[in-house]
Amino acid sequence: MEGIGLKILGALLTTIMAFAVGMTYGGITRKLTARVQNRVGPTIWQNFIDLVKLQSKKTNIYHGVMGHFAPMWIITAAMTVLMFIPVLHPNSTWYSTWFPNLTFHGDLIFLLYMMVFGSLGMALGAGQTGNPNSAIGVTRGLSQMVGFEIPFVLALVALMVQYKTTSIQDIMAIQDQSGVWMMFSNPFSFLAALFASLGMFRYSPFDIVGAPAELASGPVSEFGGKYLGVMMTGGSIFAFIKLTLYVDLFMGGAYSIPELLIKTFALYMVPVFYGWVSPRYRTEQAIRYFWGWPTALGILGVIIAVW
Amino acid sequence: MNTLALIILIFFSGATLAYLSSLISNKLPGWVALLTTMTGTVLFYMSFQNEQALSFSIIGLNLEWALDNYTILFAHIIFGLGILASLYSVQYMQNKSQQGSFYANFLLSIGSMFGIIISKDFISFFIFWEIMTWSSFLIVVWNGIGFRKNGIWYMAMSAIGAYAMLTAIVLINSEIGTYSLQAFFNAVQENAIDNLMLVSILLLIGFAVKAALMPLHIWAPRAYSNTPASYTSVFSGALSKMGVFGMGLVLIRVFRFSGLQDNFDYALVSQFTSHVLAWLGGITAAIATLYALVQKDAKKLLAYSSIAQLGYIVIGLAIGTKLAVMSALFLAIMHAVFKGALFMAVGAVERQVGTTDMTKISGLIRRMPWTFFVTLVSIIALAGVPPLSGFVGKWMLYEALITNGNFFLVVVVFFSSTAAFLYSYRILFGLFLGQEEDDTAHVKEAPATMVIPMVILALFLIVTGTYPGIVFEPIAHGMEYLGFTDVTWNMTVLSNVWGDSVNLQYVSTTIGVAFMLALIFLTFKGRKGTRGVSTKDISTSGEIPLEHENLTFQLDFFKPFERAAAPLYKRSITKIYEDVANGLEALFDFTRKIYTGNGQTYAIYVVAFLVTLLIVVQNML
Amino acid sequence: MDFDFQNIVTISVYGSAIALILIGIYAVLIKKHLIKIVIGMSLVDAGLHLLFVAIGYINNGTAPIFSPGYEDAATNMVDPVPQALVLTAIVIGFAVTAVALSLVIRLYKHHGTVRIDEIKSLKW
Amino acid sequence: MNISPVHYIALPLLAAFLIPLLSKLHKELARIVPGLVFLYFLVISVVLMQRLETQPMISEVIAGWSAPWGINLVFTPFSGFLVSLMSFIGFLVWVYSYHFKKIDYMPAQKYFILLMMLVTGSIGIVLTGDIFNLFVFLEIVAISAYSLTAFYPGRDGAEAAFKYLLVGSFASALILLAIVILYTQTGTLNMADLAVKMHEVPHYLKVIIFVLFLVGFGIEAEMFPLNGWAPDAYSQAPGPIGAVFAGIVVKGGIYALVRVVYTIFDLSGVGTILIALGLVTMIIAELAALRQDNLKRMLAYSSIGQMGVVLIAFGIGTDTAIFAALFLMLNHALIKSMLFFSASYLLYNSTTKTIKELTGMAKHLPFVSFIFALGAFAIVGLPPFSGFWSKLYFLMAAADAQMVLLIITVLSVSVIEIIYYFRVIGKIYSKDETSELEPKKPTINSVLVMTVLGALIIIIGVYPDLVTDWIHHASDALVNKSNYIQNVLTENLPR
Amino acid sequence: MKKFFVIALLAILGFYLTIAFLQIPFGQNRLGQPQDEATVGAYYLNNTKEKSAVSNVVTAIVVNYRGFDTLGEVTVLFLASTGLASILYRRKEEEVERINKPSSSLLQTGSKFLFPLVVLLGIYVFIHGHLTPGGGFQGGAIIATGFLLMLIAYQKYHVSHSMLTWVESLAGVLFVSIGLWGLITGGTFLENSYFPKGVLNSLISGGAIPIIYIAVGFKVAAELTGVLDILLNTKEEKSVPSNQNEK
Repeated sequence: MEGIGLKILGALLTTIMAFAVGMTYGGITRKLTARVQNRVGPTIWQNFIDLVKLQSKKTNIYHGVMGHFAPMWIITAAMTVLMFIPVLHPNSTWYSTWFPNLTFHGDLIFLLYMMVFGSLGMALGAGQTGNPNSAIGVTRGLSQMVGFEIPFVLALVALMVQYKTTSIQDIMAIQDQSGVWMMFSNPFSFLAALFASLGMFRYSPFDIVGAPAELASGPVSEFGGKYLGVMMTGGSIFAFIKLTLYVDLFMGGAYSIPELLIKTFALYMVPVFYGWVSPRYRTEQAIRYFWGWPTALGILGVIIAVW
Repeated sequence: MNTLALIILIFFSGATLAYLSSLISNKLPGWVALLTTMTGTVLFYMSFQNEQALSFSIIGLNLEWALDNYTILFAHIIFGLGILASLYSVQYMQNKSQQGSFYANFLLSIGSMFGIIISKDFISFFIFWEIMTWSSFLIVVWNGIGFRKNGIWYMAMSAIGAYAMLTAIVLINSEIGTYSLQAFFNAVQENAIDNLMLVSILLLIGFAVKAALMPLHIWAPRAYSNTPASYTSVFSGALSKMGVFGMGLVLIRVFRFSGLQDNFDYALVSQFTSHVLAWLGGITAAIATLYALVQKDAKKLLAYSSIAQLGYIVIGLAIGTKLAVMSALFLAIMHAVFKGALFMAVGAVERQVGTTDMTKISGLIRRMPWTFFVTLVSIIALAGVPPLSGFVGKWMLYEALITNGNFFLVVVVFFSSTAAFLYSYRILFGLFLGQEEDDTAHVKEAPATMVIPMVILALFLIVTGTYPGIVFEPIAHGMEYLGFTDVTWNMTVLSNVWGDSVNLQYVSTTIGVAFMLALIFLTFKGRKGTRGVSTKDISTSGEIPLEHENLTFQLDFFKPFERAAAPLYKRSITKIYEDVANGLEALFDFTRKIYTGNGQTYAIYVVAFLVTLLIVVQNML
Repeated sequence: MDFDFQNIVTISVYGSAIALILIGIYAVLIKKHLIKIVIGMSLVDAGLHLLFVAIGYINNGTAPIFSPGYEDAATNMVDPVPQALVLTAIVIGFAVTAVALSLVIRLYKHHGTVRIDEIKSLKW
Repeated sequence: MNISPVHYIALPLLAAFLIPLLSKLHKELARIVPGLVFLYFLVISVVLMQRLETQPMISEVIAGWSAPWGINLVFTPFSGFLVSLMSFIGFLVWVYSYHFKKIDYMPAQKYFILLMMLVTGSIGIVLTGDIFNLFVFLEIVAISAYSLTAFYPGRDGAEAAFKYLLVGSFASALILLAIVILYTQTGTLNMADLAVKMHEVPHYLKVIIFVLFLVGFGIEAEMFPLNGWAPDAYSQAPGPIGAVFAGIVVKGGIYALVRVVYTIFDLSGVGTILIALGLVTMIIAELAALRQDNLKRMLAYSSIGQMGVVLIAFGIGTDTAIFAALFLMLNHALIKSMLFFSASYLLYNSTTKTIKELTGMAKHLPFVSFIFALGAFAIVGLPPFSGFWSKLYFLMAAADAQMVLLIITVLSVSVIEIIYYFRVIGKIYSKDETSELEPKKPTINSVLVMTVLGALIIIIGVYPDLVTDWIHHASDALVNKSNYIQNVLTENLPR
Repeated sequence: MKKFFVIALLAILGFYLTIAFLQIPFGQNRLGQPQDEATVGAYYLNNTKEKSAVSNVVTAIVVNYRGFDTLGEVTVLFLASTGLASILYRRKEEEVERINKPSSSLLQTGSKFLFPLVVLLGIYVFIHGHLTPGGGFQGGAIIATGFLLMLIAYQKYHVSHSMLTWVESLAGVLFVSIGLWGLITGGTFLENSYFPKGVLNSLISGGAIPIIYIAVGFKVAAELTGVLDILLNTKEEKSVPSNQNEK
């Protein structure tokens, strides 16, 4: 294999960038949220500080095999998905130089399933702790996933049908050729996906899983030190992955890192904004929410795409 | 002697021997069964490359047995699962009574399954089909518990299916004058069968019952969950595939390659039937998944999950494109493997703990690590998450559906496989995670003869996750028998008609590398001072849990989801069936009232009948 | 059909036999008393036997016996077959009646009643 | 003396008349002599069936008067088939009943005489070539059947017997009436001769005669709605007699019906009537059996249902259909008698004879339960037991006749059949038994009988060719009416 | 309601029966001339005299032409008495009292006087069965009436069952044996040709026919008597609505 060293270097760089962007976005959100709520709030870099602290701490508690594997599982999934997702547009110079990844060897459906892989690990780790709240959280998270998956899949189906491909690069390339982003050529599907993203990011009103406002118990309190640190890292990378995926699919991808950052940030603000103005849903409300208008939009999107 | 006949003979005489040996000792039948299965399997694998055929006649009906590639594909499932299950069974059944009848029926059903697939005529096909049905029925009711609830439904539904099939068979015979399958296919090619659609639909009903397609599935959860686990793995893994086997023949061989596609009516009806069937498969998958995730009993959960998985397979066959059929057959094999492993794992738990009720068990992971490992691997495969082989099948199915234009069906499938995560987690958590029960503290790992078969299956899942080509090869040959030409496959790369592909080798490598990195990092970083804690040692932020209270969350596991999806749960299909059955029974029972018990009334019937006949027949004859 | 003498005889002979049968059937179907039912059966039999004998009759015929003096009367004899058959039928009728009566006795012993509508322990 | 069909009748009669005397000699003889007679039946059957290989049929005249002047016995492959079957079942029933001496309240001597005459009468029905003689044999059957039904001294036996008698007397009256009318029109009583002279009979009279015969024999053949007696009689008669009813007596009724339909009458459209009646019979009976809680009544209804199927098969009337009908009759005789044999052991200690009381019987009576289950499997037509082939051939016949709806109906009813039979098996094999009763263990002779039947059912199931030739000959003989007539009427024996 | 229904049914049935029989004018000769032998009846009339040497054609039919029927008929009677005995079976030890009241001495004496005459008449009737009207059945029935007379008149009168058994068995065996004789000697069952025919209209004529008819006469007499005796000897029990068979 030619230039394997360069590829490995690129992969590392990608990971680091994804991690950094995810962490920063998280910090920004915390700051903004605080400001909206009329608090001072932590600094934007608070997440980095937390991570450093966690990694330097002694890890006190070992919850058994699954507790050990869970963080690994998440980070593995995150890195794998990252390898298979085109961070930048394939036609861009940046891409060919620095992000020569494995995109050509995987497609959209593979990515979808690979993303679940991480959640499964998390769920298992949480399960082994024996904390009842973790299991409750997991069931909520899974239930919610069934909720938002429907509009999301409808949107993706519309996409795949419209472009007659399941490869992400091809989707990006076709958008590029036609010059019309998916979000304009099929706004209904985009809207459906956008609604789904609300659930995917688990901000209020869909922060059912963690229930951070009142529950101070569960996986977060059970895991500590290196475990929590790795989980945080994985989570950040996943946030970046999701945003990138949306950008790739609906906004024609990005030619350069700044473009990527702008697009992702814009997208990211949607759930964040939505969360500021909404109280939390109950699980069944959340599920019904997703099975309501978003699904209808998704169906409309598919119909338009087929037409 | 012909090998095929010999294998059948070995299994059937093994069954007799197993029963007879139980008269000597209750322990013997297990070994007899193992020996029989081994002999049969070895014999099969020694000779299946050769052309094999046998034909003879009974009361003037010609029976033909032969091996072909499609048959060999299913024979792999039967013998693979059969031998592992019988190995597993020896220890699993150790302390149970009446092993003789169990093993006799066990061997009978395996033998008859082989008989089904080698049958090249409808008569022996049907005979073996029925032997398979009743032998499996006898195992379902073997422990004598819940006979009425479990057994009767199974038998009744099977009978409906079998009789639909029988009707079709005799109709075919009356049209073409022979029972030969080949003659039937030829007649289909030549458009020589008038009511082909009726026949096909009847046949499909027959197969659909065994494949537990909604709405003919209601027997399955009860039958699966009531069966000893060593057989359930065969039951769900191999026996239900007989329905798939038959559906493949009808849907592909008859519908796709009938040579009648030019006939507009025929094409319309066959297309329509295929579509209906595909949608039925989708609905089956979705509804069964929904039911699976509210189950408390692990076996029942797996039973519903089996139904759902069979739904995917039916979709694949009904869609009928090259990729779809390949995915269906692949899923069929994989389902046999992972569901076999899962039932075995749950059986191991049942044997060691004594129950499969998930609300009564939790935290077994430390006691039964191997079982957990097998369950985990199988569940990942079942959920279709890469890098295990379940993903391969799912991927092909999605691609097949999308490229074929079944957009909404794909959403249904997506929905059900997402919902499948819920029950996947449910079973992992319910049995192995959470706080440990005090009374399961003494539980030990299942004996080696039970663990080894499970682990073999799990390893198979892992290997085929990266190298599905191992399985593609027999599938491709099988598909050629079904009529597809030019079936291509690759050892590690999946691709669809649009040219999109997934390279599983890269996937596995990436995952492996990432996993190793994380493993090294987490395992070797700061191990000092880390202590293992019991599952009861949890952070509860101020609330102090009682020392010996098990806090594991088990009841109403997915209550929020149930509430959200309430309309879907409102009317259980089983309930509808039971209501209809009871109503019909009450109605039928009315006929008994004709026999009033008064002899005079009977005499009046005689006279009235006489007079009626005099009046009616006078005009008829 | 003309109402000549022949027809009137025909109608009255057959009619009475048939009437006997119908009356018997009526008794079997309507009467509740077991003995009456048995009588009804016998009436049916009687009617049938009457019919049987009647069909063999030939106007002005003699008995089918070659008694001294009638050795050559074969041409004018009534049909002997129905007579032979009716003999058999009568005996069989007797046997059935006997069994029926014994059953009635048993029924009365065990049920304490001879009303057929009260003997319904076997039904449905 | 040469073995000839009349031995079937003469010897049992001799034995029956002798038994009262012989039993004065030694009590055991009353049981043993009928057994010897049944054994001799088997010998005659074998010899005569052998002889049929060289000649189409054996027509034996009685009293030296050849047909139509005298009575003759006709041993065609068809009647030979039925007679052999009846002899076989009769012999098994005798073996099964052999231990009945131990039951003190049973007048064993009379039981065996009645049993022997029941079988002989049925054989007579099948063998005779004379319509009035058939009526006489029918009465022999009827009288023995009434007596046997009321054999147990309980009150219900008498009730069942009285109902049977009430309906049965209608049967004899109607048949007699039919014979009267027939005689006035043709002046003959020989069935072959009747068939020849049938064209002389005006059509409307033909129909009336036919209807009278149909109803009359229909009562014996358990046709709906003439079968009210059957469940009562089956359930109240001693266990083995249930087997005789199902295995032998009904077959006699069916034979008579078929003989009338196929040989004497040449009416077109009869098939439709038989199919309709058979269908109604089958449906009503099987539905009535569905929730029946008395086991023997259930078996009786099932038996009626099977007879309905046989009627349908005869109604279809093609070669395959008749083959199927005969095969069905064979299977029904074997299987249903086995079911009755095992059921009477299962019910031995039960007071109410209900299915409920069978709970957990398998533990006490494993062999009998196994036999019952085997019988149930076979009777619902599961392969590889003998019931499957007959069902298959029946369906083939229906399919060849393009009667798809009929097939669907029959099979739907079969599902019901499966449900109620398997319910019983479920009860027997269910684990939650509470009864502490010590049931009577089957005696060695009954075990032997059940084993033989069970083995036969499996053997025929696996290798049906064992009997199919036989049945083929039988159905050919039934279909070939002219052959029958010719053979009967041209048999010239010295007068 | 039921009554009207039944009457309606019977009316229809009567209609059909009437139209069936109206075609058969009463008293008309449907035999054809005996010489034509178109019907069995005619054949019998034509041939009996020569071939059987029996003057009563009915007897010839009953005993010879259709002797097989008669054998069956005798069997039916035999079965009826056997069946009756089994239906009304009681253990030996149960002594029964007949319930009929003692008759007046007039009746008793009259019966005693009539009994031998009645029996004699019966015997006459069946011995001359082949010559005159009557025969075994009729004679047997007459004898049985004699016994009935005695049974009614005398409360304590008992017929010896052992005796009846002997008579009916031996008579039956005789009948079948005569039948079998034909078979053994190479002819047919019940064949009459192995016995000397005798002269028409003499007592010893008709070959085996009178022998059979006498046997039948005895048998019928014994059986009818047995039936009557069993029926009369039924013990009157205070009928208890028994619930022995109910749970």
